[in-house]
This record gives sequence, C-alpha cells and structure tokens, in this order.
Amino acid sequence: MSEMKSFIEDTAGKILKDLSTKEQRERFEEGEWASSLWKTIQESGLTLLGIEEEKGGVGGDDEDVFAILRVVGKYAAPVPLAEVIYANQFLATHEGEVEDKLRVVHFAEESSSVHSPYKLRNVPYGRYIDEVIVIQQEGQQASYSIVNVLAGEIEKNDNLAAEPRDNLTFSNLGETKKLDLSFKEALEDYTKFLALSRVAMMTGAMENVLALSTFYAKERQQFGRPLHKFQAIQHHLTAMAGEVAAAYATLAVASASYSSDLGKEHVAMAKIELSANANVVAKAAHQLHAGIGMTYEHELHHFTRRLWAWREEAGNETYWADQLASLYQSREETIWESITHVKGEEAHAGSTV
Amino acid sequence: MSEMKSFIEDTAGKILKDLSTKEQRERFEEGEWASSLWKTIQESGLTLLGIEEEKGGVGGDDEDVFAILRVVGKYAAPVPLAEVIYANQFLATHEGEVEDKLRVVHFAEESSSVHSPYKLRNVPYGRYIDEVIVIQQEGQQASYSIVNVLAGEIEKNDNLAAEPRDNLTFSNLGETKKLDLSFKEALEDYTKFLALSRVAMMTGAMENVLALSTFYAKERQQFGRPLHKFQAIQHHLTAMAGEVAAAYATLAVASASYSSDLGKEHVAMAKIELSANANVVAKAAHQLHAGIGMTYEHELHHFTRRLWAWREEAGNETYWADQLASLYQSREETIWESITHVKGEEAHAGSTV
Amino acid sequence: MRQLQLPAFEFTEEQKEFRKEVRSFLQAEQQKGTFDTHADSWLSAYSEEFSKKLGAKGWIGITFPKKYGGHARSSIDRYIITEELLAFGAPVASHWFADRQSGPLLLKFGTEEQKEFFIPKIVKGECYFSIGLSEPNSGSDLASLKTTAEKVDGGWIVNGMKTWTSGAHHSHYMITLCRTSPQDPKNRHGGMSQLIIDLKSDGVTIRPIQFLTGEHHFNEVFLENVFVPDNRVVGEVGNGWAQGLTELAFERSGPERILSTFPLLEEAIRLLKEKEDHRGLMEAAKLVSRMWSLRNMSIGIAALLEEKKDVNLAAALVKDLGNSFEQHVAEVIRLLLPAMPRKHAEDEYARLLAESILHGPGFTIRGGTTEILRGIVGKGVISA
Amino acid sequence: MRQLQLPAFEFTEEQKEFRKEVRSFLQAEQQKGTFDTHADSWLSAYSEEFSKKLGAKGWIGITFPKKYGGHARSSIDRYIITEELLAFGAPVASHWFADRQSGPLLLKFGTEEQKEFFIPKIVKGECYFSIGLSEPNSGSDLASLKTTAEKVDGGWIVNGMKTWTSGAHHSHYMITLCRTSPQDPKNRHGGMSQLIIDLKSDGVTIRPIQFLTGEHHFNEVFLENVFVPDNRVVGEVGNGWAQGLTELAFERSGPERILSTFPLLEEAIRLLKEKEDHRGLMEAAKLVSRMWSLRNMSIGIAALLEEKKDVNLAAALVKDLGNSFEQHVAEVIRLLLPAMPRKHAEDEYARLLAESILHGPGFTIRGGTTEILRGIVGKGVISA
Repeated sequence: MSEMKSFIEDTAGKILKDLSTKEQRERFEEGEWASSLWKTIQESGLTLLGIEEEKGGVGGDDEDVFAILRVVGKYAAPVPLAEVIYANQFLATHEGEVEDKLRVVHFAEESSSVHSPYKLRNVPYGRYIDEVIVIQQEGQQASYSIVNVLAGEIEKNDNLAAEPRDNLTFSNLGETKKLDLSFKEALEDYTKFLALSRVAMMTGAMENVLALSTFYAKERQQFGRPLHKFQAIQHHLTAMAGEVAAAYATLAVASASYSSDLGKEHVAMAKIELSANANVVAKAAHQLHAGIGMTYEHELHHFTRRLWAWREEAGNETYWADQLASLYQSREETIWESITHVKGEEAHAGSTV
Repeated sequence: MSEMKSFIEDTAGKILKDLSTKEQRERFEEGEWASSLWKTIQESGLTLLGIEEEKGGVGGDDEDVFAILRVVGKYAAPVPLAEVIYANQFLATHEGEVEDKLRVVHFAEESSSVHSPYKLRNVPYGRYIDEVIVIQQEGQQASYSIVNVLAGEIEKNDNLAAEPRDNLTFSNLGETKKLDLSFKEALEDYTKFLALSRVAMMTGAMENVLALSTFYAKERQQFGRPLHKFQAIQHHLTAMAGEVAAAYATLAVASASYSSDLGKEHVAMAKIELSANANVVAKAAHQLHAGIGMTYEHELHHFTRRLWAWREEAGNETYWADQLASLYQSREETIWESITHVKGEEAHAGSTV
Repeated sequence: MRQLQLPAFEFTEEQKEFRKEVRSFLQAEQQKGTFDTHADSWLSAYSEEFSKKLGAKGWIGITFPKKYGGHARSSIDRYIITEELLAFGAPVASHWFADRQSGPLLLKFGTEEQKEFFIPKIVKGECYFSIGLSEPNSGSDLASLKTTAEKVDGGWIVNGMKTWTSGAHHSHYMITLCRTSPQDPKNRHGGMSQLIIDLKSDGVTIRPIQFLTGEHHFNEVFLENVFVPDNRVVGEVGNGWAQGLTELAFERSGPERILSTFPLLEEAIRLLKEKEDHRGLMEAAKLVSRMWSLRNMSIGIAALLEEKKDVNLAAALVKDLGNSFEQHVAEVIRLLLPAMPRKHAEDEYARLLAESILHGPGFTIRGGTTEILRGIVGKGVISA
Repeated sequence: MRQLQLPAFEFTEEQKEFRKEVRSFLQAEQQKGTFDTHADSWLSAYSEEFSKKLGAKGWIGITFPKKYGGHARSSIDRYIITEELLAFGAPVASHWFADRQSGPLLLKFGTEEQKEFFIPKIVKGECYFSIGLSEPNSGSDLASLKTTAEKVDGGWIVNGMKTWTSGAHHSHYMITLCRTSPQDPKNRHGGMSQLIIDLKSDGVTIRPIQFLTGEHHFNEVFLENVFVPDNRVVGEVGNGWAQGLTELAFERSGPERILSTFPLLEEAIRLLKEKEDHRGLMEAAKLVSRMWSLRNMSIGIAALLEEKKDVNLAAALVKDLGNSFEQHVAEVIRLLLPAMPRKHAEDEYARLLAESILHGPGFTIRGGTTEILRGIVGKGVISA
C-alpha cells in the first residue's frame, strides 16, 4: 500500500460526494454525460493512477487503484474510471507513455473475415468515450489498434444499472501493433483487473446500501416504534453489516496480493464472494425499505441495481468457480495448503493417512 | 382414497401415540426390539394394508398406506412398517397370498460369483426381522428367494436416527423364483415406494417438530416475555408451518397419483421437496429450542435425526433431480405442459414463437 | 394442526379441456403478436385491448352470476384462467384488481344498483379498479390510515392521500378505505369504510410513482374535497376493515404468488435442454419441484375456499413461500445460464432475467411484507 | 462505518515456518494414530495425552508471559496453532477453555498468587478449566443468573446450578459467574463476580447432559454450599460481568467459528478430484471462497486485537456468518456426494458428514444464539 492511499481516498471521496449526486446520476440516466464530474476526476489525476510519473502517470499501486474504485462504487459515480485506468496503464506499458484521454480497452471477437465489419459488444460507455484500444487475435499473438470511436457506428445498450454497454461497429481498425502476449493472456489480464474493480465497486456500493438502511431504520416509525427496534429489521441490518465487513476484508486481501502469484486465485474467490453476496445486501435493504425503496425517487436503487449488474460483469460465480475447479483439479495440494500458502510434508491435511 | 382412510388413520394414531413413546424409542436405541408395539401393529392389520382380503390382506389403497406411514413418522415409531408392507404386497402379488411375518425386500448386489457370499448392505432392521426377500439379477430378468435371516451373518449398522440398517451376509440364498420384471424394474418399483414412504414419514415428523416447537414457544419465557412474542421466533414458526403445509399438499397429491402414469414423476418431485425442506424444519426447530433441543433428554432429536436420515434414503435431491433431468431431456413438452398435464397446440408455452 | 392439512385436488377432464381452450387462445394471440411474454405481468403489463378480448371470451369475472353478465362458473375455472395467463406472461394488469378483488367485493357487499352498474362492465374488460389502501406514513400498519370521509348532504367529502396505488392511471374507479369516524385507540380497526371513488371526479389528482426500473405502475392519489355520493359506499359504513379482509385469503394464495417469474424458468429449461446441460437441468428440476409443491398448496386452498373453509393461515404461508420462490428462481437461473440481464434485450432470456431481478424486491413487499405475514402466521400457529 | 473496515494481514515468513512446524507435528501424530480427524473437535474430542503433548511443545498458552511458563509470543502465532489443530480435527477439547479464556482472564485480572498457581499448569496442558455461565432458566438472558455466593469468614459459600458446562467432567476448575449482591433492576449486570471453583470441592456434583448424538460434552454442575476461599475470587467483587465480556470478541471471531466442519470440506474436495467431477468442484470452490473470505475477516480482527482496537461489532459478525457457513458446508456437500451419513462409519467421508450434521444445530447456539448476536449487531450498527 502506497503512503498516498488514504490521501487520495479522501480526495476522491470529497470529489465524488460533491459531484456524484443523486441528481447527477439521474441526469446521466436521462442521457447526459457527467462531463464536469469526469473533468474533475481527470484533473485530480485519478485516471492516471498506477502509472509511474516518468510515463505520464501520477504513481500509486494496485491497492491505491482498487481503494479509489471502492469510492467510485460508494458514490455510484456514472463514469468508466476502472476501464480508463486500465486503458491508460495498458498504453503506459506498451507505448511507454500515456496522454490522458477517455478511452477503454476492448477485445474484438475472434477471426472476423477481412471484409466483414468489426463488432465490439458491450463496450463500457461506448457512446461517451473518445477511443477504444481494440485487442485482436493475430496468429498466436495479440495485436492492438487505437481506434477513434467517431469512426464507427454505435448501437446503444445498457446494463441493469443504466450504465452504457454499447455495441460498436467499425469497418476497419486501422494500423495494428503487436503485443508480446497471447490474445488469451491479454484477455485474462483485463478480466482479472475488471473483476477486482467490480469487487471494489461492489464493496463501496454495499457500504452505501448499509448506510441508507441504517438511516432509514433510525428515522422511520412503524406501529409507534422506530423500525430498528424490530428484531426482523435488526436481522436485515446484521446481514448487510456482515457482508460489508466480509467485502472489506476480501477486497483488502485481494488487492494486496493482486500482482503476486496468488493474484488470480484471490481475484477469483473475491469475485465469487461479492457476486454471491450482492443480492444478500440488496435484498435485505429492499425488504427493510419496503415500498419506498422500490421507487425511482429514492436513491437506494442506484446502488442495488449496480450490485445486480456488476455481479454478472467480468465473470459471475459460475465463471470463476469454473476457473477454480480446473485449478484444484490441476494441482496436488490440499485446499488447506492452498488457503494457508504453506505446504505440509504429507499430501492430506485433514484426512487420515 | 378408500373410505376407511380416516378410520385407520385414527386407529394407527391411537396405537402409536400410546406405544411409540419417548421411553420406547429410548429403549429401542439401547438395543431392545419394540416387540409389543410391533405386535399391536400386526394385530391391527396395518402390515397387510393395500392387499386384497382374498390374498390374506385387509384391503385399502395407496393413499391409505401412505396416510398410515405419515402417522408412523409423526410418532417416530421404531418399526419397519413401510418395508414390511412392501414385502407383504410383493408376496401377495407374486405368490398370490401372504402370511404376515416380519420381512423386508432387499436387492442383492449384481453378479457375485458362485462361490462368494451374498452381501446385503443397509438392510432395514436386519437384526430384528425374520426373513429377507432377496431380489437378484438373473440374465435379463429378476428372480427372488425368501431367506431366513438366522441363516446369515449380521453386522450391525445404524442410520443417523439409530434405526438399524444392517449388513447381512449369506453363503447361499436357496431356491429362487423368476419374476416377470427386470431387476431394474423391480428396483425402481421398490425405490419409488420407499421414497414416497419416506415423504410420508418426513411429513409426520415435521408435523411433530412443529408441535413441539409451538409448545415450547408458548411455555418458555425469555427477557420476561413468552418466546412466541419475539419476531425471530415467529419467523422460525412460520418457516416450519410453511413446510408442514407444503409437505401435506405434496404428500396428498403424490399418494393420490401414485399408481397413475404420473406416479414416478410426482414421487421424484415429492422426495426432492421433502428432502430439501427436512433441514429447514429441523434447523428452525433447533434454533428455537436452543440448548434444550440439543440434549438427548429432550425428544426433539427423535424427529430431527429421522428427518436428517430419511432425506438421504431412497434417493436424496441429487438422485431424483438426476432422474427428472433425464426425463425433461427425453421429452418434447414444456414444463408447463408437464405440470398441468395438458398439452397445448404449440410446443412453447411461456416462450415467444 | 388441521389448518395446515391441505387436500389433493384433481382437475376434471372438463377442466382440462377448458385449460386447453384457454391455452390455445393464448398461443394464437402470441403468434399474432398481440403480446410479448413478461415476468410479473399482472403488475406491469397493461393492455386494454387484450383485457377486452378476454372479456369477450367470457374469461373475466367468470365466477360472477349470470344475471350481471358473468358465467357462474367455479373458482377452479378462474384458477385455470389465471394460471395460464401468468404462465404465458400475458398483459393482464388492466383488469386484474377488478376481476380479483373489486368485483367479488361488490357482489358480496354491494347494493343491487352497484352490481347492475359495475359488474357487467367489469366482465366485459372495460371497467378497471384500483385499490386505495396504503398511505404515505402507514407502511404495513393500515390501522393508522388518515384519509377521511366526512358526511354531507347526499354523500361524503373525502380528503387525504393514497399511495402505491397500482394502475390508478389506467383505472376508472378506486375502492378507497377511509376513516368515517375518528380513530379509537381501543378499536384500531373500527370506523373505516370503503368508498368507490370515480377517478375522474373533481379533486382527484393522480401522480405517478416511478418504479425503480423507470416504469410506471404505482401512483399517488391525492383526494381533495372529493364528493362521493351515498350510493357509492360499499356495504356498511364503519365495516370497511372487515369487508376488506374477507378477500385476503384468496388474494394471498393465488397463482400470482408463485408464477411471477415462471416465464424465466420455462425459457431457461428450454435453453438447458438445447444445450443438453444435464447438471443444469438437475438444478432446474429442483425449482420445478418446489413450484409443483407450492402449486399443490395453492390449489388445495382454492378447493377448500370453494367449500367455504377457513384457510387464512395456509394462504398466508403460500404467499410467504411463493414470494421467496419467485425471487429464488432468478437467483438460481442466473448461475446456470450466465448472461448480461437487460430490460430491453432482444434476447428473451436476458430480458426475462432482468425483469425477474428488478421486480424481485416487490414480490415480498406487496400485499403485506414478509415480516407482517410471519407475524400473522406466528400468532396463528400459536393459537391453533 | 469504520468498525467494519478490516485490514489485510499477511503472515510473515517466520510465521509460515511456524505453521509448517505445527503442521508437520500434526501429520506425524496422525500417522502414528494418536488421533482421528473429527468435525467440531474443539467441543467433542478430548485427549489429555494429546493436550500434554501440545503443552510439551509449548503450544498451549503460547502468548502467556515467560515468567509463568508461557512463551510471550504473538496472538498471531496462537491463531496459527488453533487453525492447524482445527483443520486437522485434532482432539483439543480438554485444554480448550483454559487456553482460550481462563488463562487470559487470570493474567488480566488475577492475583499474583493465582497466576503463579494456575498458569504454569495450564501451559503444560495439565490443568483444564470450564466456564460456568448458563443456568437452567437463563437461556440467553445471562443477567437473570441466580447462583449466589454469600460472604463468610475467609471466603464465599456458593449455591446454585450451572448448565451446558462444556467439559466439566474433564476439568479441574470452573470459573463461575455468581451473584454476590442481590439483583438490581436498574443495573441488571451489576453485583456479579467470578469465582474459581475447584470441581473436586465438597458440594459440587457434576451430572452429564447427554448430547443428542448420545455423546457427553455438556454437564449440569450443582453447587451446594461450596466453599470458595477469598483468594479464588477473580478480579474485583461485583465486576464479574464486565470482566467476562472483555474476552468475548476474541472468542467470537476465532477460527473455531469457521472451521468446525472444514475436515468434511477437505475430504469432499479430495473425493471430487478423484472422481474428476468438475461441476461438483465448482460448488466446492464457492464454499472455499466463502471460507477464505471469513478467514480474511477473522485474521483482520486478530490483527486489530493485537493493536488493542475495538472489534466487538466485526467479531460478532464473524461468529454469525461463520456459524452459518459451518452448517452450510454439510448441506452443500451432501448433495455433491450423496451417502448414508453414519456416526461410526469406517468410511471417513460418511462419518465426517454425520458429525457435521449432528453437531450443526450447536454451531448457531453456543456462545450466544444467532438471535442474540443479531440484536447486538443491529444495535451496534444503529449507534455506530
């Protein structure tokens, strides 16, 4: 964890609390790009996090990045910060330096014929971004090209939280550059990043769902008593608080180990956990809020719809459990050995010989 | 449903309430056969239910049989009534008449060589019965022989509820008679019967678990109020009551259709349901009873341990879901058509064309 | 516990034939493109045209007496119609409450004039009702209602506000529970009456409450000096609470408490069969088993209701278990067939998944929250 | 909510080496046949011989000061030992409470004489403690305790009865919460004190409470005019409630709230790998992910405790979630690998499944029921 973490966490918190308001999110859902919010984020340097200063970045490490993304989730900011950070990091790595633009990385579907147009599905914020870095398969290797979105056609498409996931079509992708990665490696790297981003964002969203619920349970009366005096309401609050604490611990461990050998396995477990518990939190909160929480008017749904959308993105429980099952099958060690990162002398801890 | 159903249900209820007491069940767990209970059951004719009078039975139909087995479960009677009824019905069908004995049907494992002993695993009440009707594979067909248990060796073995499921070994099985069924058909018929028996018995056990819980919630005070005034306790009671009502409805429908074309599919769904909900009821009851329900002294465990044991017997959820999945795959109709037993003119109700 | 012992009910051949007739009609309409299948269609899919078609078939108010245009058929026939409509996810929201609650209420407590005036129109699928119960600060505590009706010459002047009123923007009338005498702490449910308010009256303002999906099902209804003539009081003045309760059992245990997400389940099974995903079908089979079991309960209750038995406890249980099941369907299915759920997807599966998830929170809140139901049941079990 | 923000903790290389040392010892003992793996071993598997072996290794009271025979090592080292013992399902019930609660309590509140007398024996694995809290009519309402200690010359005379006392039939002492002044409705938790009762004293009668499995873990302890000398009062007279609470956070969030059924999970995964059951392993992977997540919480709390932070809220959450998880393991696994669960099966899987199911109800009851915990947490969340 870099020393600046709590400083930039506070900075981001202040910006987003002020600018990612309920009204801002509502305007966004009506089709208005959050330009001043994005401008402020850009000016604060957050889009260049995790990139060394000599490459045009502002420094910071994995933990800083995911700490900020938690804050993005907490305020349900309608901006593609995770995706832009990744794109900028990608260019810094592969081009050596980066200039800040509104861009995302996306993967072209395999082997389109030469004459058919290139279709990119579910591009985050496709209608608002300047550029897409399109990664394509080229033989054993991957290549990429930087494409101006204006050159393509946009078909609008939203996730459950009304976040743009647009389909873009390009007749050609222009000049390509080789990557020293296979297409699969490149895709896995992005999926891993996006998965932990969603974990961080869901952690933040859960935190705010709990805060909204706590507030409501204190304020609201029923049958002449404040809601929070009811055992059923206490149970809902406990269920939420439990998952918030679990999410925190999970995010902390997975971001600390993100770039280590354990990174992928931790991201897999973290995304399974957060995806599985997103609805534990959303359901309890809606039950606690009853009718009011089902209205567009109340902001609860800004967070619960994001939880429902994000749990499916970058692999849901099924996707990551599939990866883990293959991993378990491929190695000799016991689960206890994997969890503790210590190998015993015999193969089977917890099992007779 | 035969007219005698409610009469024999009452009769069985009286016998079992008087004789299948907590003390009787405890003596049974200590190794004492419930002989007077069994004698009374036999004398009442319950062991010959579902067999025509001319074949030595007392009449009655499927619904009568499963109605009585619900009562057996309700009083957790430590007797193999389901198994003996099936064995008697088997003999009535295949031998033309039946004399009442303590016997069960069991299936020999496939193709033992001529010289190796025959091993029967998990024979219900093996140590207490007189005879086993052993069904064996013989080419495409099945055959059976009636074996005196004294001729074999007994290795004692219990299920979670301390009901005997013994391993019996015989050096030979004596004279065999051909069946006009394949081994698979014979096994499926028995599994179907046993599965619905366990459904009926679990329904009865759940009923008593709810009754014990209701009693406790009324009697017991905590923090100066009766337990049932607490919302959490009301939730536990609701969870149990819901499953009891669902079990009743499920048992009613599955026993009414037991011998129809729908029989097997209904038994499959019924056993899935009861097995899945056994622990919903057991868990809620234990949570409600707290410490006292975990003691051997309190009789709650006579019922909850049976629920845990029976949910695994005659196929648990996994076994029957496997059967249903194959059934779905094998037929064209939609689920809605299967559930309603009405085929529409088009293939896909609930789906666009 | 006798109240939990539900019987098996077998549909007669005639009833099966009737089901087939309803289904064939729906299949034909679907093929013509009259409607798309939607999850939770009884709350969210409005079509006056479709309601009128159903009316023309005689399938609205089918149990109502012939003298008012009904068909005097059994509530089992009504059950069959309802099931088929929901399984197809057909647009039934317009006439839903008139058919389920308001019609039966008027037949039971209404005057001859009211029956003659309203029932024939309901039956034709031309006259829609909303239910005016909840108020902004009442939550689940309906005894705390504040909307008042004050006696004046020839009628009543109503003032107050109703909220969560489904379909008020489509309905012609609202059966409104009002306080006709001041609140009495000793009899919290006394002094309330049911008034039929013509939603086109002066003083009625309807404002949408946007659902979290952005859709419009619910409304706030403001009532400012609305005049309701004496002949639009339902039943007895002061007896509104008791009258309203009588229909609750039927409301709580109907197929709409089980089938809101059934279209998703059916579509998922179709896809799993296509993929020959045996393990996936096994998980789906468990959902089907649960649905079958809840349906057995629900039909058992319908059969007992036909015999005028008390089924309040069991009906509340169907609602509690059914609503959880409706939510659970989406949670299981999303793991079997991962997809990006989208409200406006062309892919039917992705759209039904989105509808099932977004409408999910409503299942356990509408018609009495889980918490309230469990309180009722808990007390019922203790005193049984 | 700051109290829910748990940090990542990384074990140092030295700590990993230490874990390896503990694990190698356990593997060797298991190979020698010293013990069989059991689910829920901290409640149910007693072995004085094994406890003494652990004592000889220096692994009981490892955090205790050297001056009393301890090793003054970190609570993280203790965490490692505990985890390994539970993952192996080793027989640790004999010394469990002395190591976890009574030792630390005496070190914090005890007199020098008490420390010198008890701690060295605890550390050797020779001196076992029980906790005398619950009483027959107290349930979760511990403030209603009725066991009294009356002041006499040179000590106290104790009368009353304790129940659910784990291991009293194996223990030498019981730390007993008694009422030393009459109940005051205004301060329900006042007037209580902790006394160390020698279980061999005159007037002590221990009767087994058979567990539902037939096993004997719990006891009723009858106290009839039991004399306790003044030097066996722990800490301050009247301060017993507060003293007892201090250790609760540690008790609530330890590995024993997560790992009670871990041996079953490990064995199941071994079998699924053997069968190459990919879909089964996928379900197991979700359980592993949950365990990992709860373990991250538990270790995060241990790290904060080492820094003397207040972790009461988060610790109660670990217990709530952990206990549910422990039960959930058996419910998932039984569907992946159907078997007839049996207490005395030779087949390890069938035996661990039986133990996990039969002990299951206890997980969410012991150490404060789910209902009580959720009340505590609910209040904590509201006031945070």
